[in-house]
Formats: sequence, C-alpha cells, structure tokens
Amino acid sequence: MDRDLMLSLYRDMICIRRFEEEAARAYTRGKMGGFLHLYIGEEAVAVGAISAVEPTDYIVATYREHAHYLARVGDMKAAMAELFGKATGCSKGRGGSMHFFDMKKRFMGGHAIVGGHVPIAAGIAFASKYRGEPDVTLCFFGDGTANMGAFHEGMSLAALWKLPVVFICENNLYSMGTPLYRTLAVEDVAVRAEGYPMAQEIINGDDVLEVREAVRRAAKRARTESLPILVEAKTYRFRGHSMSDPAKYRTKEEVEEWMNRDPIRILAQRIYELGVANEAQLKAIDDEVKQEVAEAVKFADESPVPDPATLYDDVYSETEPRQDEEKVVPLPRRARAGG
Amino acid sequence: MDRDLMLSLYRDMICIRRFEEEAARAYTRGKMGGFLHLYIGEEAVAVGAISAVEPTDYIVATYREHAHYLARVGDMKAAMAELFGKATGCSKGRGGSMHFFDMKKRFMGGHAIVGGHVPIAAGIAFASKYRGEPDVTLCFFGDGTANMGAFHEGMSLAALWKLPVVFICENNLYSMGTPLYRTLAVEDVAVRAEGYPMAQEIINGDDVLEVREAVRRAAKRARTESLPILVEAKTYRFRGHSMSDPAKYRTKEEVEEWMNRDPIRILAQRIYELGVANEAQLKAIDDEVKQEVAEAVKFADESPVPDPATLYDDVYSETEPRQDEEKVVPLPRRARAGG
Amino acid sequence: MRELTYREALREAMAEEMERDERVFLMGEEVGHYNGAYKVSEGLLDRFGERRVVDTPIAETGFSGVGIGAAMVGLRPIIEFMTWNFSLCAYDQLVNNAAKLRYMSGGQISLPIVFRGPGGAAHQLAAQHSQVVENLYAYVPGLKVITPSTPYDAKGLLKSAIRDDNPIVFIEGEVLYGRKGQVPEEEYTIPLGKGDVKREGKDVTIIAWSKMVHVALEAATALAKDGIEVEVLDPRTIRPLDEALILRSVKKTNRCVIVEEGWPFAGAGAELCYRITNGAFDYLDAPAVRVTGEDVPMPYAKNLEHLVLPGVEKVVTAVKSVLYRS
Amino acid sequence: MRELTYREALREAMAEEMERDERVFLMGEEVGHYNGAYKVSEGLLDRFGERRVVDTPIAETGFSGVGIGAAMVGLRPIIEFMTWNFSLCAYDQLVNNAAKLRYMSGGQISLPIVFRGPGGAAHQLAAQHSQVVENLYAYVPGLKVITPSTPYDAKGLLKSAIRDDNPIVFIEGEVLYGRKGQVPEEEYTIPLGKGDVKREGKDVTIIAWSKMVHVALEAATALAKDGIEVEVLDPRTIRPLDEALILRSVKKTNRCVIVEEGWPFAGAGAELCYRITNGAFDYLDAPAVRVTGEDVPMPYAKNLEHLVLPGVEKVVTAVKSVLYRS
Ligand SMILES: Cc1ncc(C[n+]2csc(CCOP(=O)(O)OP(=O)(O)O)c2C)c(N)n1
Ligand SMILES: Cc1ncc(C[n+]2csc(CCOP(=O)(O)OP(=O)(O)O)c2C)c(N)n1
Ligand SMILES: [Mg+2]
Ligand SMILES: [Mg+2]
Repeated sequence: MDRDLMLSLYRDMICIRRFEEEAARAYTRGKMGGFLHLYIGEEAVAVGAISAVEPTDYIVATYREHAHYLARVGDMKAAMAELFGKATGCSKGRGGSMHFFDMKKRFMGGHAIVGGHVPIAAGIAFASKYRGEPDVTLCFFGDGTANMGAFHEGMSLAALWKLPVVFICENNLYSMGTPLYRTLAVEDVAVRAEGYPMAQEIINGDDVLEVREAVRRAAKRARTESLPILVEAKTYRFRGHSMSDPAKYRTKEEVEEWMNRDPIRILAQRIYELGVANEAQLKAIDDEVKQEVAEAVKFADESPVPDPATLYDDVYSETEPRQDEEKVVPLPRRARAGG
Repeated sequence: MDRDLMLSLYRDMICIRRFEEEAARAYTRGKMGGFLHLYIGEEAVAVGAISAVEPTDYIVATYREHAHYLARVGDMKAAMAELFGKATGCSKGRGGSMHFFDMKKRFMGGHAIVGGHVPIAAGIAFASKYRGEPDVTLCFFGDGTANMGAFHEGMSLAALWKLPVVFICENNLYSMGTPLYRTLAVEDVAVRAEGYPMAQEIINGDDVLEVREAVRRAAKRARTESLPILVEAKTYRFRGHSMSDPAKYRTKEEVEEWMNRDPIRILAQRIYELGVANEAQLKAIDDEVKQEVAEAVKFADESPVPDPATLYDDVYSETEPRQDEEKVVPLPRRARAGG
Repeated sequence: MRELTYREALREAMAEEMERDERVFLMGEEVGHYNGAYKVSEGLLDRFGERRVVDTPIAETGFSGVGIGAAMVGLRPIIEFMTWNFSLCAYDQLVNNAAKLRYMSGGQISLPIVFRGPGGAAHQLAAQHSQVVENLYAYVPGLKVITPSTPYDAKGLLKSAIRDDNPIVFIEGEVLYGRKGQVPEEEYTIPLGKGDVKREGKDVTIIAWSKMVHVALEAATALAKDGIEVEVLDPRTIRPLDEALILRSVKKTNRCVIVEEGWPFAGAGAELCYRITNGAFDYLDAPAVRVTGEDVPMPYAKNLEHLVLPGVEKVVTAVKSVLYRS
Repeated sequence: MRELTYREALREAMAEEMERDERVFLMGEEVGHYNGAYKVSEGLLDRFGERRVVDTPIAETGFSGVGIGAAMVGLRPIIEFMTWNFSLCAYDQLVNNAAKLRYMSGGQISLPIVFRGPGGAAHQLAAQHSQVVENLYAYVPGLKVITPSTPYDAKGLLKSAIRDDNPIVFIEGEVLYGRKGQVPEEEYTIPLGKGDVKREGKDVTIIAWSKMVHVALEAATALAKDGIEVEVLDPRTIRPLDEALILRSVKKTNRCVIVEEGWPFAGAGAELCYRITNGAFDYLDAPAVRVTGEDVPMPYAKNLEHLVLPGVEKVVTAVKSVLYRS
C-alpha cells in the first residue's frame, strides 16, 4: 500500500467532511439559502472514484456534488463562496449548492433534475470517442434515479454505442424519505444493467480503497475497450436528504449501525493497522483541514455578492459567429417571398 | 385442437389481412390521409394474444392498431369509416388510423407517441388492482420502443407494484428503417425484462397457436398472481413502415424468407394437416371476409364527414360536477384577500 | 371564521374528497410515509392507507401515465408532482395523452385527473427548481389550469378540480403553503373559470394570480396612500379565463397592469393584454402593461433572485406609468 | 438564380457546415441509412460516414442529452427530431439543461447545438402529430427559436444557427419541404434575430412566419385586388424577435394582423400584440388582431383539419376588420 496515497485519500475525505459540517452550520446561521444536500457518510465513493482516474477524465454529478467538486477541483474557497451566493463562487453565485461547475478541471456539474444528467454524461463520452480522445467520463447518481426515463435512455445509448462511461450508483438506500425496497423490486440497483445489457459490479462504498480499485479497473476497461459499466457502491448518508429533512424515516439503530461503518474511520483504522500514520498525525491533517475550511468561510463571507448589473450576462453566449469568413448574399427583394 | 377455434382464428387473421389490403388500396386512391401503418404479416400476434384473453380484459396498442381493433371489436365498418375520416368512424373521424378507440369493448387505443402508452397500460392495470377486479391489460409495442424512457418507467412501475399487465413486444426486427441490431446491443428485446426484473418469454410470433398459448399462460399468471410479464413475439411486417415507406432497407431475400413464414399460411397448413378444413372451405371464409370488407368500404364511402359544428365538441367533458350535492359558502368580501 | 394555512386547506380538500368518493386516490413521490415533501398530504396515509395514498419511485412520466390510465377507466387520481419543475419530465404525458385522449377518441373518454404540486420560485432554489409553468400548460386545449392564491380559494378550487371530469393542472404557490386565511367549516366549492376581485378600486386594475396576488395587494395598499384606488383581480383559473370579469373591471378603471411571476415571452400576461386590447380597446386610457419575472434562468444568489421576481416597487411603478404619473 | 427546394436548401446548409467544421455532426432517428424520414439528410451518410451522421434508437431524451453533453465539450451537434412533436418527450432536456447550463455555470459553458426538424400540421396526422411548438420553446430564456419560411431563409438561417454558440430550436415547416425558391450558389448566411419584409405595403401589416407566410402572401394578393396594400413581415426568428422592424412597419401602416398556426392561448401572437400595443399604441388605428389555429387538438378528418388551420379567407376577413371594412 502506497503510504502517500492513503494519506491523501484520508485528507480528501476529511476535507469533504469538515467542509460540509461547516456548510451545515453556516446554513443554520442563514449564510445561504436553497437546498443543501450533504454527502457526509458517503465520502469514500466520490474520493475513491475520482482519485482512481486521470485529471483529464470528466466528472458529472448530481445536486449532492460538493464532495465530487472538492475531490476533483479542491477549491474550498470557490465552493464555500458558491454556497454563500457570492461572485467568487465556482459558478459565480449563479448555481448554488446544486450547480457547482469547473469546466477547466472537467468538473461538469452539479445537476438537479434526477436522471437528467445521465444522457449528458453519455454525450461527453460520445464526444471523447468522436474525437478519438482517451478520456473517460464518470457519472454519479443515486439509487432513486434508476426508475427515471432519462437514466434508461442514457444507459441504453451508452451500452449500444459502447461509450466510455463509468456509471457510479451511490446507493445510500434512500431516495429522500423512500427506502429502496419501495422503489425497486430487488435489492441491487445493479440489476438494471442486465437489461441493456451492460457490465456491472457491486462494491462496498464505505471502503475507499475498494472503490478506488473497482473504478480504476472500470475506467481502464472504458478507456482501452470503450465499454461502459455500472458500478454500484453501497453506502449511507448520515444526515437527512437535505438540511430541511429530519430523516425520521430511519431508525436510530439503523443509522448507528451505518455510522459504525464510517468510511473515514475505516480508512483511519487501516492506516493505523498498516502503521502508515498514528492518531496524532491524522489529527494534524484534520486540524490543517479545519483551518482551510475556516479560511474558506472567511473568504466566502468577505466576497462580494454578484453585481446586479450582471443579471443578464450569460443568458446567451455573445460570441458572434465568425462573420469574417462569411459573406451576405442577399436575394433580390422581388424573389424574397419565393419558396 | 378445437376445430371451431382454429377456424375462428383463421377468420380473424384473414379479416385483418383483407381489411388492410383494401385500406392500402383506398389510401392510394386518396380516400384517406395521414399515415397508414399496416400490420400485414404480423396478424398472428394480435389475433393469438387477444383471442387468449377475456373480452373484459383491456387492450392498449400503438398506431399499428387496426389489427388489434378488429381482433377485439371486429367492427370493420367503424374501422374503415375512421380511416376515411367519417363521423361514423370508431373515433368519429377525430382519431384516424393511429387513434382507434372503443371504450365499451375495452379497446383503449391507438397511441402514436412511441412508448407513451406503456405507463397508461400500467395505469389501467393499477386501476383493476385498486378495485379488486380480475381484469388483465394487454399492452402491445414494437421492438423500437424498448429504448424510450416512458417504456422503462411503465415497465419498472409494473414490476415494482406487481401490476397485472402482459407486455407484448411485436418484434418485427425494424423500427421504421432501422434494423434492431442498430438499436439494441443484443438480439432479444426480452433482455430488458431482466433489469426490473420481470418474467419474460420469447415466442414465435408467426404461429398464432403458440402466441395464444403463451399469452393465455401469461394472462392467467397476471390474473391470479398479479404479476406482469414481457412476451416477445418474433415476427415481420411484409409492407413498409407506413404507406410512404418503400422499405428499401431490406433485401428481397430477407422479405421472401419471412413471407414464407406467413402466419396465415402457417395456420392454413395446420388446418389442412389436422383435417379441420379443406382449401375450398378456407376460400369460402376468405370470400365472405372480402365481401364484408367491400361492405365496409361502401359504408365508409357513404358515411357523412363530421359536422363542422362539432369542431369544439369534446375538447372538454362538459358534465358539470355534481353541484346538487354542493353548497357555495362565500367568504365575506373583506376576507377574500386573506391568506 | 376559523383560519387555516394554505397547506391545511389543500389537505382538507383532498381528505374530504377522498372521504366522499372512493375512486379518488393520491399518488406521487413522498406523499405517503414521508407525509409529503411539503407536508401537504400529512396524515393522509394514516387515514386512508397505502391503497389510496401511494408513494412512487422517481418516475414522473411513469406515474403521470399510470394516473392517466387509471382515469381512463374511471378512477379519479390526484397526481402530486413534488414540484412542477419535475413535470417537465412528464410533459409528453400531460400534453399528448391527458389533454388529447378525449378529443382523439371522439369523446369516448373522460379523464378526471388532477395533477398538482408547488410551482414558482421559492428561496434560492436556482434555475432548475424555480420555474413558472402555467403558460406551458395553459397553451394546450384539453387542460384546465388553476393557480389559487389564498387558503379559501385553494380548498374550494381543489375540491372542484377533483370533481371535474377533465385533466387539471393545479399549481400551488410553493411560498404560500404557510400563509393563513379564513376557511369556513362548512363544505363549499368554487366553480372553475370564475375570477375573483380581491380588492375593489376604480383607478386601475391589477390582474395577478397565485403569489403575485399578494404582491399586487401590497402595491395597492402602498398606492392607496397616494390616493390611487387599485382593483386587484385574481383570475384564479388561467384556463378557462374569466374574460367577462376582466373586461368588466378594465372597462371600469380604463387602465390595467398585469403581474406575473413567469418569464415575459408569450406568457399569460401577453394573452391577457391581447384580450383586453381587443375587448376594451376604446376604454383603455393607456396600453395594458405587464410586470413579469426577468427574462433569465433563475440565479441562485439572493440579491439576483430578488431582482428577478416582480416586487411591490416594480408594480407601483407600472401602475403609475399607466396613470401617466411617474 | 438557381432554384432549390426548402429541403435541398437545408441539406446544403448542413453539408456545407459539416464540410467546413469537423466538429459538426448530425444525429437523430433515421437520419443516416434511411436518408431521413423527410429526406432532408439524403446523401449525407454517404458523404460524411457513420461517425458524423449518426442513426439513433427512438430515445428523444437520450439523444438530446447526448447532444447537450457533446456540445458542452466543444462539439457542434445538429440533433434532428423526426418531428418536433416528439421533442415533448425531451422537453426537460431542452428546457432544464440546454437553456440553463450556461447561466447556471456562471458563463463557463457554451452550448453550440441545433435541434431541428419539421413542425406544425401536415395532412391529417391527427392530434399527437400536428403540433406547433415554437411557443413552448420561445418562452424559455437561453434558447433561440427559428422558423424559416423559404428555401433562401432556411439555408442562410440554418448555417448561422450551426455557427452560433447557443442552443437553437430550428423548426422547419413540414409542408414546406417541397417548396421551391431561389438560393444563390455563393455561400451566404442570414443573421439570427433579423426579420424580413416579404412584401411591401402601406395599408396594413401582416406578421407571419413559417408556412403562414405563404398564407399571408396569398391573402395579400387577394386583397390587392380590392386596392388594399398589405405589408407581409416575417420575423424569421421568434426569439430573439426583431421588434424594431415590426414596430417600424406597424407605425407605417397603423394596422396589424398576426397569423400563427398554433393555438391562441399565450402564443407568439399574443406576445407580438403586447409589444405592438406598447411600442406603437398611439399609432394604432385599430387593435392588432390575430388569426390562429383553432383552440382544439387537431382532428384527423380532412374537413375538420381544414377548419382548424388559418387560411386565406380568415386572414382576408381579419385584415378587413382592422381596416373597418367588413
Ligand atoms: C425528476 C425529479 N424528480 C424529483 C426530484 C426531487 N428529488 C431531488 S433528490 C430526490 C431523491 C433522489 O434520490 P437518489 O437518486 O437516491 O439520490 P440521493 O439523494 O440519495 O443521493 C428527489 C426525489 C428531482 N430533483 N428531479
Ligand atoms: C417518441 C416518438 N419518436 C418517434 C416517433 C416516430 N415513429 C413512429 S413509429 C416509429 C418506429 C417504431 O418502431 P417499433 O417500436 O419497432 O414499432 P413498429 O412500427 O415496428 O411496429 C417511429 C420512429 C414517434 N411516433 N414517437
Ligand atoms: Mg439515494
Ligand atoms: Mg418494429
């Protein structure tokens, strides 16, 4: 086991955890509005998956995407500022919690219509294939997404056209307040893959190393053989669906059982067992991260709100079509009505 | 083998064949407009399936539904008049070829958005279950439909809620000009059922007795166990997708090979082999049917077009809510703006 | 008279109609065990059981279609969209099936189905979750579109909608759920297609619906201080529109401002303007003007969101402009 | 000048742009091996190969989303809907993704994608296959909507649309494909957002687009016999709208009739009326009136279909009514 790798995975997961804990506090203090969907408890999935691929591979995620953004882009300031609705946010304060974007880092959002981003991910992979580029697309979605038509259409096109996408189901057992057994006739979302058919694999989503290894294999297959796959990671969110959900639909016992599988604790345990680091060393990382989060909050707090004068900016791309290359050949007035 | 049954299946299939041959001629003579999608070559599917269920079971079909209408309702006059756009048509001339309806006979249309009727079929079955009624719903669709989101959502709800629907895929190997291998990664549409999961069965769609037997079993299972199933009937359309399609995308050899499997010929052969009837007897049936078709054309021809004054009828149901039982309790004027 | 919230009024309407008619059932995401994403259906599962309060997977096309199928054979489904934004995933079902089945079948089918849920912007939900959809449905013949503004209207209109034999798009104001208002104990219904004058006045008519009614009323209060008497007219149903009431009011005041939350292009405001201009041209002392949401996808930032929504100030300015008093 | 059909003009536009820019590709049902359901893409597969002319399964949401994803990373897809009716199955993709991604991302994304295909009624295709969709898309900021009426416009506008960096809804007239008109051999483009006067006149302005332009021109010819000089103005793009040109014309003629194929409620006709009433109130000698499709799902029967569509006679009557000469 690579010592640096384990510590860096640990750090990435702690970053997400601390960032979101602070975001939740800021939300309660009225620093932001809208929805806030926390990823706490699921960190191993985003971190394991995104660490397994190249920085040039594309990431497409849902409204629960702070984690994926941090795992890929790592810019806590831009993330916190976005939550605060500030001009310095990663989407200039236009997107908010559900719509983080960083096109330069190939972080392709932040999508809030369940299933709507699945065909988009297929399209990005289509483009890679079209251009003969080696990039793979990772597409994250929840267990509740598997009933949507858009999911089906995106999956079936990816299977038919052999597109290089790794579909990663973050199966946290609930879609909002609805347990999976009330939305699916069987236990595994992966069964959906049989219908296309597409390869599938079910993994422990709380073990960051297992996730990483599975996604590494899946991405390699996608890259070299141009084949899609559905990877189902079993995990759990410790908090409610969003800040406004008290999550009363789960028993205390169930939540506790899963909290015992805290992915961060699992990795820490492994780190201790392998003698990669000791408690003090991990605590030092944690402290550093907390400091970073505090700075992000300060940055977000002090950043300006978007200039009202920009309201109409970017509804449309204003780049004019390259008129230089174009000639206007008018039709004689008389002939205009022809046709 | 039941002698009367075989002859009645034969008659039903010949009815469809002769009706559609005549419709095609009438189309060419300008007697109707719009699209006209013929079922010629696929008759065994509709006839086998619909003959296998109770007259109180529901039928939901596509735009290629003349066959299903005739198999269930049998009213050639109303069918031909509908094609001719006449007030005496089964949808009063409002629906045309793609929208035959007969609610009294539980013939639920005639739907022209690919896949859009699949959730509707699930809903009809939902209602049967809700009311504790024993009725089963048959839902017909083509091989090209299996990629639509609506198909997926309807299928997955039917599987989840165990609705009494028999989904019947009329796999004629083409969706318009596109061969199945360009829309599906594998050969059998039935593979889709694995993803829900739902039971499935693949049958020879050109053998009316096989279709009948499979759908009888499927309907029984749906009725007694309230379980859906996907039955895939392999068949072939002898004509183009619609009247405007010369069907150049298929080789002459391929078409000939399938025409050798003409479902009507196959049944006739069986009838001869079993000594149920001889050629002259079958010819007599055919002659009778032709006569019936001719009368239907005459009826359609002589029927009046819809009265222009009815244009705005039936946009809305005008039955007033039962106001007798209702009291209007006005709010004091002052309080109106409250809330 | 007792006061109820808009949410409670809607809930009471559903409960009463479910009690009254066994064919009525509620279906949607989180309507049952979760008691509703916005708690409109709270308690209904306990009261009516899983048969009549049906939780669905996330499958708007699927469960809309299921509702349509069930309505075709005589059930009377209430289909809840968690928000109307998600109805765009089921747009084909509503437009191509719900709206057209009756007509296409030559009148054989009645489709007693209500699609309901919250619409419009709430607080910083950003572009995909803040949409005004009434125009997208009101365009389509075969549908009726209802947008209640008060608890009284919400209850009475929802009861009528459930009893109506047509497919109905019932759009609740997401930010109105907590608003209180008088609702009689006795049973009542409100006929569809009848508008309501929420405040009488003689100088100018403001037409507004759903939450914009409250913006209009605030503006009217502010304008009263300047001696301007505003009539606030709430059409309540967008389709069918109570044109007679609207024209009567405009002919009285000779001036009209339309306030709508949605985007400007070809919204109901444009339609109202057309009908007013053609129905009362000679009575108009100024062209009818509208105040609409700004023509942009909804931004997340609070200050920008605020700019987008029609507010009291914009309405006051518009009223003064039609009075040529700016 | 040579004559081409509208279909050929569109095909030439695509071929030229595909030749010019390797990032442009065509995707849709039956566009390749079948050479297009309406033969618009005939020959393109042979010329450009399967990589750039991509047949899809029936999956409007799927392939629209694939186009959007591909455009996000710099390709320039042309997505063909076999007809625009089927786009309702992909409505969420166009409205929630295509129209909003740029804005939501704070301007990081350009989405150079053209959705195109035939719209409107053809001949007896009945309710689900005869819909006018421009209003459903023009309502939404972030989209541009184009509705060409002639081969010349079709080619020049499609070329501009393909070069534009925004998501574009390009609606062709299904019944116009066979219509011929002059199209120069030399390359040209037509800027988006510029209307065109198809016939000059001084007595009344008729605004019409897509196939209604031809109805308007026929009406103009008929009216000329009565000495009425009609100006026929084709906005060509519905969003953005060439308001300046429209107001100029109406201020000249003082009277306006709008002809649109779609349903009346809150259509572009209502929007035009609003802008005209507000932009030229004092110039109007009569309120602008519109002639629209009847407010019903399209019936199949020929005689009823004929009643539904705006025809020359109705337009002539409307023109006379705004001239107070009935
Ligand atoms: C089409 C659509 N319907 C409903 C919603 C409301 N909604 C947002 S998240 C969510 C639950 C999604 O569950 P799942 O896919 O399991 O993801 P998770 O939130 O558990 O990560 C729902 C119903 C939506 N955003 N889009
Ligand atoms: C959503 C949608 N997209 C496209 C069409 C156009 N269309 C009509 S039939 C058809 C082919 C359907 O093929 P299949 O499902 O195999 O049925 P078949 O016609 O072979 O019986 C297509 C593409 C449509 N009606 N609806
Ligand atoms: Mg989940
Ligand atoms: Mg087929």
